Amino acid sequence: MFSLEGITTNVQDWLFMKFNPTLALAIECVIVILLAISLFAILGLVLVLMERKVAAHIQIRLGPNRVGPGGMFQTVADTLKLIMKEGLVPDMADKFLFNLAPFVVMMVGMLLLAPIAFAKNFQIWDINIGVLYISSVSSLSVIGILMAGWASNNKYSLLGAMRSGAQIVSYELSAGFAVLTIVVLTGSLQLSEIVNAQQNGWWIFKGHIPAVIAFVLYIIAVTAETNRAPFDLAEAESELTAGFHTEYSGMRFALFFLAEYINIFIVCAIGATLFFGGWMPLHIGNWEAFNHIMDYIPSSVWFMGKTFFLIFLIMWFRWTFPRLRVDQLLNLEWKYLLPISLFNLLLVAVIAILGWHF
Amino acid sequence: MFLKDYISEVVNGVSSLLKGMRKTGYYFAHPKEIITEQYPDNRATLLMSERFKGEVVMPHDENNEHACTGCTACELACPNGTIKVVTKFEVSPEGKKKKAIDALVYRLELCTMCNLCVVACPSDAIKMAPNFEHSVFDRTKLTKVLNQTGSKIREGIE
Amino acid sequence: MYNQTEIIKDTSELGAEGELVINMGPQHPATHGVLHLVVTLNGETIKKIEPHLGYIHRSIEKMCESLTYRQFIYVTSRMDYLSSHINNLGCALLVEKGMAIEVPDRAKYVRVILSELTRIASHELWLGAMAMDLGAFTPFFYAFREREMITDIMEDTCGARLTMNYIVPGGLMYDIHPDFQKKVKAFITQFKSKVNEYEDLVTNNVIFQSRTKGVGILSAEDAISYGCTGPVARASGVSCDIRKIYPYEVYDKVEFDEVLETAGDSFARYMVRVKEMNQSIRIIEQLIDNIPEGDFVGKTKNVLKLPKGEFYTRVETARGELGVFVVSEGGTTPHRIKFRSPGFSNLSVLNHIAAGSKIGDLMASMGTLDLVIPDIDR
Amino acid sequence: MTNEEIKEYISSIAPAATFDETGEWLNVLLEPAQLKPAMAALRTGMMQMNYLFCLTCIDFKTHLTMVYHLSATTHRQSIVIKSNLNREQAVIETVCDIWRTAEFLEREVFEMFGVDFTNHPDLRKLILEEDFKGYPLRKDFEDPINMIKL
Repeated sequence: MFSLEGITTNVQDWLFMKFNPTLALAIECVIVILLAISLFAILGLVLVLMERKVAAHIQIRLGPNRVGPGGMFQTVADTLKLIMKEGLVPDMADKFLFNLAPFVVMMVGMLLLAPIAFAKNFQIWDINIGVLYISSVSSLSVIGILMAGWASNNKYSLLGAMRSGAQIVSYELSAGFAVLTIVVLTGSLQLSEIVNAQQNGWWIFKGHIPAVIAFVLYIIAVTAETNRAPFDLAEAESELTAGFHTEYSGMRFALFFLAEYINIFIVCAIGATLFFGGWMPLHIGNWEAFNHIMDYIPSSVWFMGKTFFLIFLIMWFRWTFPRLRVDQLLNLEWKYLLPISLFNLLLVAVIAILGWHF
Repeated sequence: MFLKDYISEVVNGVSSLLKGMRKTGYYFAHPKEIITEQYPDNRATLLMSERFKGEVVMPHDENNEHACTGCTACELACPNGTIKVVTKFEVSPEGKKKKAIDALVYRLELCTMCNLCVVACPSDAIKMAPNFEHSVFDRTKLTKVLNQTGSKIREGIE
Repeated sequence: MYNQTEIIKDTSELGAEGELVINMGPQHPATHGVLHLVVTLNGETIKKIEPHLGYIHRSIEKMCESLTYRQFIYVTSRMDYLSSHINNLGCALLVEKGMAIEVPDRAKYVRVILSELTRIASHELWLGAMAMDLGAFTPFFYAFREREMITDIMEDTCGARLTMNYIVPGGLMYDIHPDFQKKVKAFITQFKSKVNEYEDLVTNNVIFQSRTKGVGILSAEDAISYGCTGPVARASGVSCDIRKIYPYEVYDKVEFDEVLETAGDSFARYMVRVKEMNQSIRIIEQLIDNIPEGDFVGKTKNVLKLPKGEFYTRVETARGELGVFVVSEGGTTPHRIKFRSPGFSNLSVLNHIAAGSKIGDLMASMGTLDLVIPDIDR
Repeated sequence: MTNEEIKEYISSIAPAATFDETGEWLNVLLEPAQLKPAMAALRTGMMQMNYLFCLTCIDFKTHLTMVYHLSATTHRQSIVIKSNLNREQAVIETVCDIWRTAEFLEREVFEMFGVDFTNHPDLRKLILEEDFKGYPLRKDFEDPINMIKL
């Protein structure tokens, strides 16, 4: 069966055999960049289509069904349209920052891709402070949003950007704490070690109720961090028309749009890694036969399956709930999520010290 | 007690959210509930109500005869000047002069489908048809002459 | 025309230090039409809201001065297009009152049933749009599914889905469709089985409740002083249902409750409308099996002439009290006609209830006022 | 409350008032100068007319007539107050400090009929654009472009 396992080492060995080390490294970089960009493009297309289909089915509609079989190429057509559209820059906008902002948001998504383990032994950069790296880099995206809101010279954009600033700064905390519970259980910041620690069971099962609570907190916090409904205050369609990207059109808008979906993918991938064992197959205790069958499913399929389940969960939220108000959003974080996370972290620390987890 | 209130608030909040998610999840899992009508594709099966007020037409029978006497009742009843009756005098074989319509000009772009002309017509010469696909590229095509060329009034209608 | 710098100078003069003046509308997702609000903000807090109207002003009152008493009814469908049938009814009632035309019972029953169906359809649309204002997109589609059944009934019987023009002075334009009763009953069963969905998705939702409870509070005194009617006033505890106070048609023969809430906030306005739908169902259930046989239109003269004088009728539309005030000089057309539209008075209260709250609250307040812009501009 | 009692009461606050009972409701014709105090008395006095449900103006070609429909949410008795204004110089005092709904309704009458409401807090055009000339709902208003004579 096809597996991504070991592909990286094979490629590296071959490259080092053919070229001198510097050139090999350069070629590797190019390959990685190309792969990352193509992954972005494919993910963007797939996730947008998925969102539209999920929304449509929840809303008793059919969704896109004209372009290609079952509307499969709808997003391709949309992308073509966005590329060909004129990218307008408002007259009084700060042109440099206005053009830079979508790229900053995009860049953050790309940087976050580095430490994610897509399959067994298939990882761009297994940095030993992986979790720390993710939580620090992901908070950079607010800079892009603030930049876009400020540079547009539009009051709606500015309001949206300011909301986004307040939102991301506060929800970083509970997302961080939720991640921290797993770090406490594992005892490592490295993503590959976190995955390996879940060989005999995923943390969401092994960690008892605190892990479940941490997972719920994590999902809520990352939904807020990616500016998704019910926390989409930065865009808040019915209040601020389109929030921080009101003035964007054409390709720049497409980049924002793409970045939103990439961010969802990344936070869900991290969620899957931390709580659902990343590429680790589902193993149940001593059921040898069952475990063996599960091992036959490639690790990349496991990883993608878990990630897309979480993405579906976030989409499900979006099409069910109304939007919060800005003060309620901050109330939710500071009065509910943060105290619960702190308490939860304490519980997890006790469990980890006493070794109560499986 | 504060802590009890706090916990029950959280539990009630989460359970209300889960109830909503169950509802939307039900519809996601039941594609049979989808109510989309794929309009241009379902033209063959699309059932319009026979009373639907889409446009004013003048029914002609197989002899190319209509029932309009040119009394201008519809023109008077119309609130927006949609209908214009152009009359002429026809000379019957016996040499009697008789008023008849030359053209019943109907301007669809002015029509609000209020049905007052149909109600006003004493000889039921015009009626509403359920056709709703009126879009054209040229505005002048919306001005229609309802009586067909060469048509004449049916015998016996005064 | 203004040039760019003038506009910038203008807006900077409008706002004092620390204030942000933003134009909401006429093209804005939450204003549902072409309402233009000039909102003065201090951060996220609203200091003042100033409505600018007239983007869809067609001067219906002036138009009606040149239309006969048969013709002017259809124009009123275009005022409050969501309760167009009730608008038509109000105008027909005025003509019938002025000329003492006898309306057959059958017509009265059908008029009331269709009015209540219109009310449900209007509230369904409002419910969906209101949830959408607050960021929940899905209830819109569920609400429209039920509304679609009503519009189908309307299409069968009246020949149009939105601007019916089914009522003529003296009765109805033509008899009801043979399937009318069957379809209405099917709708009632469907509605009753689906109404709990709104409770799960919207009413009981903790986010929705926190967004609407205590938001946009309108006291009973202010509601009367601002001339608010309909669900907006009833949510503040003001009894103002025209169907109860001045019963017209057969409303005095049917049993229904006037829905009253006391909180006066957005959630109360929401609850009034949801409960009102159930009351409308109750009215329809009492009438649908008892439509008397007989003529659907009474005897009227060919040319209608109102006697000299002033006439006023009112009906309860989905948004509140619609008053039709006609000054007749005895001719075939009105000398002056004034529509006391419910939306106009309800809009005037917006600044009062939303000032001091957040931008998000404005959507809740404005959404629950249920503004239909053509009704306000006329 | 019978019409006689109301007439008596109104005569006591505005002696020059004339009455007309031919319509559905009691019509009271007041001089523009008397209107404001009489209205204030109706709102606060014995009648407690707290609900102004219709405020409009009629152009009778010779004069303008302001029409106020008053009612009360307690006893549901409606009366109509009228006041004749000069077409050339239509000035009347505002009632929007008595009933808040009058603020918008008077702005509408101001732009449509050209009635000047003194002491109105914010008398600007509400529906028409700022530089609109003429008063559209007056009978002598002509708009050669937008008005179509059938």
